[in-house]
Amino acid sequence: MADLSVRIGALTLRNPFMSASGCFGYGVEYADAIDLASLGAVVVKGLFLEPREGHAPPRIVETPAGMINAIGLQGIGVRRFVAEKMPELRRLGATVIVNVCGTTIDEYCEVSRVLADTEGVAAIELNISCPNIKEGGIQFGCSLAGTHDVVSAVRRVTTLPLFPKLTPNVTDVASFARAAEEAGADAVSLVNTFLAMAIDVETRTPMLSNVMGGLSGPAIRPIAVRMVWECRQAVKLPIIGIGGITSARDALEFFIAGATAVQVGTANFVDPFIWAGLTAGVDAYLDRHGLPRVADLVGQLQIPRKAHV
Amino acid sequence: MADLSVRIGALTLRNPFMSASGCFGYGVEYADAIDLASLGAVVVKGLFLEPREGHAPPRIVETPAGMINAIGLQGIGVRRFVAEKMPELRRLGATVIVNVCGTTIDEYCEVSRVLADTEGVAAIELNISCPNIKEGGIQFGCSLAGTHDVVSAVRRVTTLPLFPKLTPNVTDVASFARAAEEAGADAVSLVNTFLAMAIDVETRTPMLSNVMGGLSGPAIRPIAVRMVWECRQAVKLPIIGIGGITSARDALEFFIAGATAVQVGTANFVDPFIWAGLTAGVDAYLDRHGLPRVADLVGQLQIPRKAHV
Amino acid sequence: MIRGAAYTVGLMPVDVLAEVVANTPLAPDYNVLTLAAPAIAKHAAPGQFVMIRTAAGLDPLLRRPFSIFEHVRDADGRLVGISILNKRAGAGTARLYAARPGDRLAVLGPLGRPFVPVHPPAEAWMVAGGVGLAPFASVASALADLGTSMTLFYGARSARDLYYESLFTGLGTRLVLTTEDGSRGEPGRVTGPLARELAARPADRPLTIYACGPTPMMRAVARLGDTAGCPVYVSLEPVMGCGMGGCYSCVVPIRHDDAGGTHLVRSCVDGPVFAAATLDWDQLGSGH
Amino acid sequence: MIRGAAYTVGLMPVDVLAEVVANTPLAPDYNVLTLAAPAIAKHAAPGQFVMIRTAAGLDPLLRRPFSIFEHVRDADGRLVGISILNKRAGAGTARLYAARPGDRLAVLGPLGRPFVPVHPPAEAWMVAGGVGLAPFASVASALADLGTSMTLFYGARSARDLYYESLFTGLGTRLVLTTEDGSRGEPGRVTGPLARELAARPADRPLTIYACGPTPMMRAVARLGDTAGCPVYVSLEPVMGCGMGGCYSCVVPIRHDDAGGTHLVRSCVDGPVFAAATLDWDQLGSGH
Ligand SMILES: Cc1cc2nc3c(=O)[nH]c(=O)nc-3n(C[C@H](O)[C@H](O)[C@H](O)COP(=O)(O)OP(=O)(O)OC[C@H]3O[C@@H](n4cnc5c(N)ncnc54)[C@H](O)[C@@H]3O)c2cc1C
Ligand SMILES: Cc1cc2nc3c(=O)[nH]c(=O)nc-3n(C[C@H](O)[C@H](O)[C@H](O)COP(=O)(O)OP(=O)(O)OC[C@H]3O[C@@H](n4cnc5c(N)ncnc54)[C@H](O)[C@@H]3O)c2cc1C
Ligand SMILES: Cc1cc2nc3c(=O)[nH]c(=O)nc-3n(C[C@H](O)[C@H](O)[C@H](O)COP(=O)(O)O)c2cc1C
Ligand SMILES: Cc1cc2nc3c(=O)[nH]c(=O)nc-3n(C[C@H](O)[C@H](O)[C@H](O)COP(=O)(O)O)c2cc1C
Ligand code: FES
Ligand code: FES
Repeated sequence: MADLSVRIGALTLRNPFMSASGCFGYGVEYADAIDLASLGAVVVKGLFLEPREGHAPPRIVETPAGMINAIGLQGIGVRRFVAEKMPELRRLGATVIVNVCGTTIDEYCEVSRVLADTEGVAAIELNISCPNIKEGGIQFGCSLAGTHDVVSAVRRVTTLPLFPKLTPNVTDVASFARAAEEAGADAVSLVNTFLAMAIDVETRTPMLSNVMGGLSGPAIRPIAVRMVWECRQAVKLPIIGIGGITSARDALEFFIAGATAVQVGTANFVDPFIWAGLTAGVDAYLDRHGLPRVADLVGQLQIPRKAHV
Repeated sequence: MADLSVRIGALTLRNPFMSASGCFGYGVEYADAIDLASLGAVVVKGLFLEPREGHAPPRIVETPAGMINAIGLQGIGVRRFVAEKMPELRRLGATVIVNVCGTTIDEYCEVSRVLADTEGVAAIELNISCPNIKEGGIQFGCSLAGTHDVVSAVRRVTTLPLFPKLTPNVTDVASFARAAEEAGADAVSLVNTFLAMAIDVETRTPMLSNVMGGLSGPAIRPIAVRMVWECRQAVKLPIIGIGGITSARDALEFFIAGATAVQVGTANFVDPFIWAGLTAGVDAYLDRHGLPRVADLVGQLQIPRKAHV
Repeated sequence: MIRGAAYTVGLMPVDVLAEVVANTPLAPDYNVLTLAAPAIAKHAAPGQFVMIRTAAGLDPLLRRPFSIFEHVRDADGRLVGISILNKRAGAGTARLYAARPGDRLAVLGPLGRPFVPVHPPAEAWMVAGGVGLAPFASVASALADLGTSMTLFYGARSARDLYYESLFTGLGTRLVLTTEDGSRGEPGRVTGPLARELAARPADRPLTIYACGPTPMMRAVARLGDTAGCPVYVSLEPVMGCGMGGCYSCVVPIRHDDAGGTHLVRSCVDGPVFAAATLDWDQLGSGH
Repeated sequence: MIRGAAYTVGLMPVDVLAEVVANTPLAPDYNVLTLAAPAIAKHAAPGQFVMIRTAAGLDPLLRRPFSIFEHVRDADGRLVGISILNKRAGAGTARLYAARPGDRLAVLGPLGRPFVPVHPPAEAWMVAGGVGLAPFASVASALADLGTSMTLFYGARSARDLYYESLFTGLGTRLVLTTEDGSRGEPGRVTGPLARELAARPADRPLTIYACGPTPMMRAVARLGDTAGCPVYVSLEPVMGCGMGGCYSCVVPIRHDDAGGTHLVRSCVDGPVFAAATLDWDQLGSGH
């Protein structure tokens, strides 16, 4: 049994597998089916200060090896989350990371302040990359100044580990990782979903009520792996790799590209019992390769000299 | 039988289906299997001024519902193309569009000049978006000024219809379509491939000799459709939609999103006889919907008012 | 292979790699798949559903939701699995139509809130449109166990789309059939005879109505039940990404106050069975 | 369903939705699939290949290349199809291992340049490593038709990985077997007896060598043939995206001058069979 624990800044996780935000409800939904404490961390659904109703259905549509969602961040607001969900998450021993949303910098700060005062919140993932809301979110994530401003503002209101979640819908994701690093982030999560769209050709209307949504799932994995590798070379920060992970092999790709930990989103919909297989698979790989710690793998991509044509 | 012909600037195509560059060799490879004159156009492999050897293998790797390629634009150079391939393409009655590459603006101009003097070249597709070469290409395609400069320089040396091919690896693809329009393009082709990467976890080396490559195939279609729709609202230019088309239904998505014509790349590898099914499928759709011309579909996406939750 | 068992408490779902025991075609569009899944059958309540992976690869990616049709027993009466009534609608259901005995499918369940069968002296009317028949085999069987008197109003396009009548009559169900083309039973929609019988029945006899079918049908049944003062329960079929409450794709509008405000709730965990009176039928999309 | 026929001239490939007629497992990793594809069988020359879709959906997406193993005939001797010798290597070949009679697979072919069988008095030696046996059933059959005397050097890991010996002996092939674990034939690699017999043979008898197997084996055979002054033809197995010359994924290095310069050519159209002497073996990757 290899050592699967990983450190992300001040935070030590028992293993590098987290649920991706928005793909695991508030965690409690899965508590009867799986042991939440067996996950590296439970990253809960994005939360604003106030409750939010989200978009009208249809909210998802399947695409080849992927899906597009436009949930629109339906949620109960941070205060109800703290009051109604945190007690059970604490009782279950889950390591809880909260995905924080905002339409203004003040809102990001206010939500983070509430969480900073809450027992059992292990870290904050700053959602500056949701493609599904008009105001805030991705507007910050698509501008270097916006990214810097949100991260440094929240940095001032909390000492909790801070993981800005980057959008892949940019020309140079590494520059955003650098902006996050300079603003005082403890790690970066990447990637959020790719802005995408599907059309019902019979009615000539969008498949989603919100017209556009975010593409996730195995389809995007090769792009996400590339972005992790690019950021690995640009920053010292730990990277939390996300995008289309369905198996231990997929997770290993991210570790080797430079991710210290990974999140699983869409694949959890297909297989809610995925977690045991991920840890077992990575453990077996480490044993087979004589590696004592998963942390030894991070960024270990070897670029061979081009010997053979 | 509906009217499948489409107009792109001064060019009229018998139908809106073209082979995508790099996915159909120089066209002649398929001449014995299918009637090249039955395609709207044959877009041939990217050509530089001089022959090019391309990257060492492995050059492709399959990914979920997609593939990554790093061919590196192996090619015979524009002069040998004109001498060796054009005569047969002319003889076969193909409508030939040449994908033009360059490492400098001068090279783009020089290749275009050679083609402008060649009988039977119907249009030039300017490849400013290939992720697989170090110099030129995507460097121009990722900068608004670069895009404008290449397009306007080539515009000055030829009256052939000019279709810059845009990269999807940018934050705001519509601004690049606008830059192309302002520089005098006759249409834009979009999208080229997404920069991506895959790792052999057993050896911890990249699956491609070139480390990174371009993701194509059905996996990317939802992003490509979104980009066509965004550009449709930003420019008046005809759009040539590309990305993951495998069926008439997929092509219809692009027409409805705003593409006047489409190109088929990866799907041609899976099904070299795809063309007859595409025209038959779109024709049947048009009949079923009582539409006399495929051109009537272009950009016909209806956005319903949000009546139902 | 059953996964999740180690973690399972109470009635939580399990994921079973179930063998296809039989595939019985009913029509060019309909079939019944029998799946060896005793662990699911054991805990499945009427109206619950399962999520099934239809492909070995990643396309189609997501599971598809299906009502649990029958509880399947072996010759000794032991529960050995479940069946589903499958209607071909797209890529996933086409694969299930073509499945062959010996194939293995990942089946996750049982999921969702069930229909709660009423006891005598209350009477139960079931209203099924097309593939909306699926949940009622187990509802009828539960009602039969309770000795509740029951009627099935069952409508389809035409005679050849009406299935499993003898299953229901065998359980003592009174059948009222309709077909749109009039080839069997009463011509027209199933809501025709339902409205007539509701108007004609003695007002003092307690009656509960259970409905499943196209949204417009369920909306009509909800209205009829409301007028007649009978509780109506419906099983909704929105698009579902996960079936476990994780994705918030499957929301339906619930009336949360008398001022007409609505609230979106997940039909995989708060449904798929809802009391019709709690739903905001004006806002509810007209289905897929 | 055959597509492309309308456009086909001469020996161009057709795309056939071929029924799986039989699936014969040989070992936990090897099977032979018999495919009803007379239109392909009719034009297939020894050493040509087909591209097969392994999934109904889009994952895996690309076709997989396979040598045409046997030409399959019915009781009346009519060509009815082809077979492939399949080794499980990943997702696609695993699906072909699990295919069942009645399944239908899209099969495109015949593709590529064939082995050209030599006439007597020249002698033919075939050298096969593992699944590299695949092209030689049809090569041997063509050689038998010409009356060419032939030997098959056939190496595998162990006795249970040696297949179809009687097919070859039935055609009059002399067999030289090797296994790495020594459980059958000579212990070690197939290049052992090949080197020995090459050294021992009369120099004036014309001999052509045909080889297929792992790249290191083919490289060794090429060197042995070169030393002995015999022409060697090899069938390469690089990754192929299209099989039609469209994608330039399948390139291998050809020596284009004596100064050691190389040139990359597509093995789907310029191969997969190459004269070993034209290949740049130093640059050629050590295979998958
Ligand atoms: C709780 C529940 C129980 C169900 N029980 C049954 C049943 O017993 N038998 C049965 O045949 N069907 C049942 N359905 C519907 C069934 O799940 C869909 O028909 C199926 O998911 C379509 O998948 P597909 O790949 O064949 O079609 P797709 O290619 O995905 O889509 C084809 C059509 O079906 C619609 N659709 C897609 N996904 C869903 C979905 N998840 N739910 C509803 N419509 C969808 C699409 O909008 C499209 O119009 C049930 C649905 C739910 C939510
Ligand atoms: C001309 C030709 C003829 C062939 N004939 C046969 C044959 O008769 N019988 C047989 O069993 N195999 C044959 N092969 C090899 C066979 O095509 C590959 O084993 C198969 O494509 C692997 O697919 P997969 O999905 O199972 O594996 P994947 O999951 O795609 O990959 C598994 C492993 O196989 C390698 N691989 C992937 N694709 C190819 C490819 N196209 N070619 C070679 N290696 C690949 C990968 O690098 C990896 O190591 C032939 C290959 C060629 C080019
Ligand atoms: C239904 C759905 C809801 C999501 N909601 C959120 C969210 O609330 N906050 C967030 O940061 N990301 C959200 N995401 C993005 C995921 O966390 C993840 O970044 C993305 O799905 C890519 O990972 P995957 O391919 O493993 O799904 C959501 C994704 C999906 C599919
Ligand atoms: C193997 C391969 C080679 C390609 N070569 C070129 C090229 O030479 N020039 C170019 O502009 N695009 C090239 N492309 C990109 C395609 O033309 C197309 O834009 C892309 O593949 C997306 O379409 P698809 O999903 O239908 O394949 C290539 C793509 C592939 C897969
Ligand atoms: S289907 Fe995912 S929350 Fe209901
Ligand atoms: S496999 Fe595509 S060119 Fe050879």
